[in-house]
Amino acid sequence: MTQALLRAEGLHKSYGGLVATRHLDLDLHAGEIHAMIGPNGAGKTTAMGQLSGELAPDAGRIVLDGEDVTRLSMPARARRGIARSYQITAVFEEFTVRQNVAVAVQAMARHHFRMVRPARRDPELNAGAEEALGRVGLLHLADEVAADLAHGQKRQLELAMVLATRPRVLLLDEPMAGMGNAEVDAMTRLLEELRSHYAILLVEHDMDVVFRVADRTTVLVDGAVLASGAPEAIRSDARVQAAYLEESA
Amino acid sequence: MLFFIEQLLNGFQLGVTLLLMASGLTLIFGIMHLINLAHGSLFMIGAFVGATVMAYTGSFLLALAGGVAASGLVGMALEYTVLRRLYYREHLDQVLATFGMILFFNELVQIVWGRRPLGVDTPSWLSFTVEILPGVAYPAHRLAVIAVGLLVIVGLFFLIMRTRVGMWIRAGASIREMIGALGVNINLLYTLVFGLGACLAGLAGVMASPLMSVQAGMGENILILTFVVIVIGGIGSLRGAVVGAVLVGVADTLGRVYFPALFRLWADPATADAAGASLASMTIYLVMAVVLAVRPQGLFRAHA
Amino acid sequence: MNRLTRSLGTMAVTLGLGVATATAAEPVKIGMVTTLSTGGGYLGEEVRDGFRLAMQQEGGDTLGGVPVELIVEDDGRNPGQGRQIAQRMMQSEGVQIMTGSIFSNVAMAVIPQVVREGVVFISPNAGPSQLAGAQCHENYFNAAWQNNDLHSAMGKYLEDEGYDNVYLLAPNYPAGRDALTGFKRYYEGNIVGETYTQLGQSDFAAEISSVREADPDAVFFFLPGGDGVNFVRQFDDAELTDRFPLFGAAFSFDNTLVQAVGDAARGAFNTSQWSADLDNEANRQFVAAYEEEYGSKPTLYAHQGYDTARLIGSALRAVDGDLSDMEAFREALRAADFDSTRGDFRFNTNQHPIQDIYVREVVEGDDGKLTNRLVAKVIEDHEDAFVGECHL
Amino acid sequence: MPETNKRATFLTLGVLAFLAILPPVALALDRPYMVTLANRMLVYALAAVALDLVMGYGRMVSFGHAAFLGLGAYTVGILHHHDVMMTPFLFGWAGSNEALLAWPLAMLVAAGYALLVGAISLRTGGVYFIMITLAFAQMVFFFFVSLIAYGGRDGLVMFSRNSVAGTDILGSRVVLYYVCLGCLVAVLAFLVMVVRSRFGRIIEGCRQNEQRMRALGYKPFVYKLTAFVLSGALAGLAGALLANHSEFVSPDFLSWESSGLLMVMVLLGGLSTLVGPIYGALTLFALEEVLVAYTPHWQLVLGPVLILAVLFFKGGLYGWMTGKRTG
Repeated sequence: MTQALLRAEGLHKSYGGLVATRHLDLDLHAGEIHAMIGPNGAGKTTAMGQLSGELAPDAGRIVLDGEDVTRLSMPARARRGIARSYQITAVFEEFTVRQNVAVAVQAMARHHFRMVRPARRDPELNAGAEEALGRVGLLHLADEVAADLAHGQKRQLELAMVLATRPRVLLLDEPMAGMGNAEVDAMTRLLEELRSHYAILLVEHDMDVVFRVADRTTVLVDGAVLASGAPEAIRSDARVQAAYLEESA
Repeated sequence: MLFFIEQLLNGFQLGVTLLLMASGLTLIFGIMHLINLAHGSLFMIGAFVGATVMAYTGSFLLALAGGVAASGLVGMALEYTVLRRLYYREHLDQVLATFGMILFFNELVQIVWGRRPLGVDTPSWLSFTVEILPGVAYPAHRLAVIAVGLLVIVGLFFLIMRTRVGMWIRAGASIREMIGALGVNINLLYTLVFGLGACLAGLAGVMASPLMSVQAGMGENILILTFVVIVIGGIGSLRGAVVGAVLVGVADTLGRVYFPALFRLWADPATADAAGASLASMTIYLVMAVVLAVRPQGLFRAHA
Repeated sequence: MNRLTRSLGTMAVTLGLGVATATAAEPVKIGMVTTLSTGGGYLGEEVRDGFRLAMQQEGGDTLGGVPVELIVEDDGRNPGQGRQIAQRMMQSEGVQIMTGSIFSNVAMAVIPQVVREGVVFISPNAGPSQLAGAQCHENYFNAAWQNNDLHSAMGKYLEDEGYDNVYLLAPNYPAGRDALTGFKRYYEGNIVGETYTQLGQSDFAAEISSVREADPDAVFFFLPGGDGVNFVRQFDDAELTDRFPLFGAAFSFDNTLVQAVGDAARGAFNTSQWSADLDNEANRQFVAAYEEEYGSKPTLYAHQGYDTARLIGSALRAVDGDLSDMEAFREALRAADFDSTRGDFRFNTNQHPIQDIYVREVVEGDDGKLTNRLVAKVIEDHEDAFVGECHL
Repeated sequence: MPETNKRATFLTLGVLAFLAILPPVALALDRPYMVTLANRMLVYALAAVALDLVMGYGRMVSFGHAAFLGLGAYTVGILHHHDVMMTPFLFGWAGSNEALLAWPLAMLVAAGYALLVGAISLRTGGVYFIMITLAFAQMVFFFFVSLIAYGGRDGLVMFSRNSVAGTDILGSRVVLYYVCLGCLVAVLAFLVMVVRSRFGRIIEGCRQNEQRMRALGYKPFVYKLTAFVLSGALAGLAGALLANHSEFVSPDFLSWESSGLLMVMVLLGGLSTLVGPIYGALTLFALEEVLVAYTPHWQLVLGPVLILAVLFFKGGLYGWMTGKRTG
């Protein structure tokens, strides 16, 4: 394989006595979907937070395409191409769907201090927004207020916002949480389409989805990597089964 | 040096008044997430009712009881009728509604008690001085203010850290649903907590009344100082309130004495005193700015 | 007063000037911008009550036989608020005579603006030095004193009595600074400490410690309104009253304050241009009428309000209630043709009083309440220090 | 985002037209005081509109906006003072009474202070922000109280209004009124454009979900600070106008009550509407005039009105009249 696009080395983060990630190593290549699974509290979201820049690791470093980004803030990393979505839906509820995505387009388009021309009729923003909406299949709802969307639609909208920032790395935190079967199916297909263009780190609980789309899977338990490899290998790994059994017991 | 110690005590005494205010305000904020500007009005109500009881009965202890009870009752009535509807609203709404209460109460006391300030006599059994150090005689009343304030704060710590009610209060601050599930009436608990904060404000009002003019608007000056105290200490933290109150009280009092002296090295007395006194009033804000620049969330975390 | 003559006069003026001075037929409006709230609120109330007493003695709504309408508003001791009220009175009510100013900071914001607009202002209390000197104006009269006057007299008294080390205390606002400047006019002993407080301050712990530290023979203070009550009480609490006797102008020991302060004030000396036991006919009937009307002894503020009203009344009578010729009205005011309750009273060239100043002592009155008793005359025919700077 | 509809346009133009014809009508009715009063209202409306930018659109609850107003007013007052007294102000410069110089300077001073306060207070949020802005405004209040040379607690009397390009046209009450109205209209138009622009969208985005904005690559601090400074500068302009209107400058302009009343105007009129605060200012001043006629204790009524408005009248007057609710 080629050199990793995003690489984390020895990420360590603890809150008081509680260790959230334990000297975690992780890499992510362009054109792959790398699934991260693990029981609740395994440190998946904390790992995501450190990769995106929301949380500062106590130790370890993060390299994006050869550049050390460990000390960079979240906005700075976002502008270098790391985009993330949230486990809990985070869209701008008062904006319309189009405006939501337009804000994301604008993040990369600059001219933030343009104070006179109305953004609503800005062709650059609208074109970018509509393209992203088209890719996730939400174009027909462009003028709805985001608060009025169904849950699944909001998740699609979030993905559109992530795509609109023209990222290289997608950090998707349970994009299918709370979705119905048909929506999960559509989202899964969308992820497969996106695979070739991005490096995708996917945190997901739905094992069927993971085994369907993931190129590689990493299992986290207690903040450390328990196992990592091809999905089939993971499925048959005894330690992994033990960890999951323990959780369900 | 003796002069310095005396001034230090003056600073502590202001600090204790601020602490009584700040502990109530920070408790209410920490638990109900309510910013209550009307806390200054409760201070004022305590002072007015206390002054009235004092005038009729001549007993400072009855005045204390009356003022504290009045503030507590008014506080709980406000909580029951208006404030509990604001717990889940934005801070902006809370600020504006409680600003409305300030306007209301300031006018109300002017109608009831007139526009002149009331004077409250120091209780006769506290009208003597205590020689705390050789050569330093300090008014007993001021010492009493410090002592009562400290006792109350210790009691408050005990209540919150060591008792069952305190456990509910601490739990209520973090998980409202859970405390409800335990079968505790959360609405009642909130009303009582608010009442407790109001009583502390009333107590501060009555105790400070011999030292200040009891008049409409007296609560707001102390309220803004109290804000500075809890911003410095960390909103929601009792320990922070203690540190902040002492810091602000002492800084304000010492500033008032020593800044004019400093300025007199360059300017005539009138200018020096004005510049010094105002710089003293600015000192606490500068202290606040410095604290915030280093620790934007204040010195202590909530519920530390 | 002949109603017919007056109507004829009014008609003549109306025809002669061709200006419809509708106001002449209506009562003369007098705007009183005064301080009714805050710690200093009782000063304004007593000035107002004294003023109203003069109107009532004429049967209600007349002064000098001329129908007047008194419009009273509270400035809250706030210069900006005072200015707004004065503006409203002039623009909305067409007021031509104003009075009421209690505190000098309000006076400094209101009076220069008002007199520029051609309104006559007669101050019943505040007398800032600027307005007596460089900024004096033909439309501005002071019926009480220039701020420094009573303090100067106390300085002279302490000098005469041989107090060599004095501590000075006053709030930092125009009248406070005037007070200490005034004190130093005749006082030549040592000033061992000089402290300026904030106006409206209530806790004097720091200042009192400073006094103790300085160890003076006497403390001279000027803390008007509620401030003085707190200071004297706290001073007494610190058991310093016997060690460092308190002196001040009448403002520090007016009857209202003395009642509030209680025993701490007993025996204190203060200077005043008036006292309730001052023996003259005008004063005897004023004190009696005031007690009858309001049920309490008048203070010097009530006397100042009363004299102000009587002064305006004398001038209104002289011009027959016709304010179309303001110079005539001013001339009548300058004459000060009324029986002042303080005895001799006349205006200097800067339109501030020339009057006697006395020293009083706080004693127990016949009714068992503390009150002020006349002790001696300190200065006869006192003129303020700024008359030379006035161009009038 | 506020979509313009017919009723909103009507309400905006309506209130501006009302304000435009007010002086001739008031003078025809021989009520010159109406013009003075309405002019005061205009000035406060301008500051309230500026406050709405940060409070309504950015949800930065500034409890210290009167400080900007006061700084603007003092800038004009102090420059005037030195000009009249012919005393040097800074580096031998003897101040100025020229509006075209003093007013932009007033905005600059207010903006500079806003930059300072914003840089400290915007590092925190929510209730900290409220208390810190309040505390810093109080600090400026005490700063001016301490400036004995400029009147201290008693304020600074101006001997005339500013000159404009050397002329004293502002001496006329009516001219000053229309200048203030012109400023209000210009600021309103400008801010309407701002909130609809790319910049405005960022501000609104930060209000709704700051974390998400960061994840998208924005640094909210920078934009919020810019909005805060812009709002401060415009409030400073209002202060310059207030100084000219009152011909008097006082620490009271920057008291905490004054800050509170600005917030009340925004809320009563309608948060995040920009036009609403004008209605709010109108209502508050009218309410005071009417109630004062009945009782000096008019705030006894205002207080409960405010509480009820917060509880039950969320969109404010403007929201109610357009049938829209905001927030």
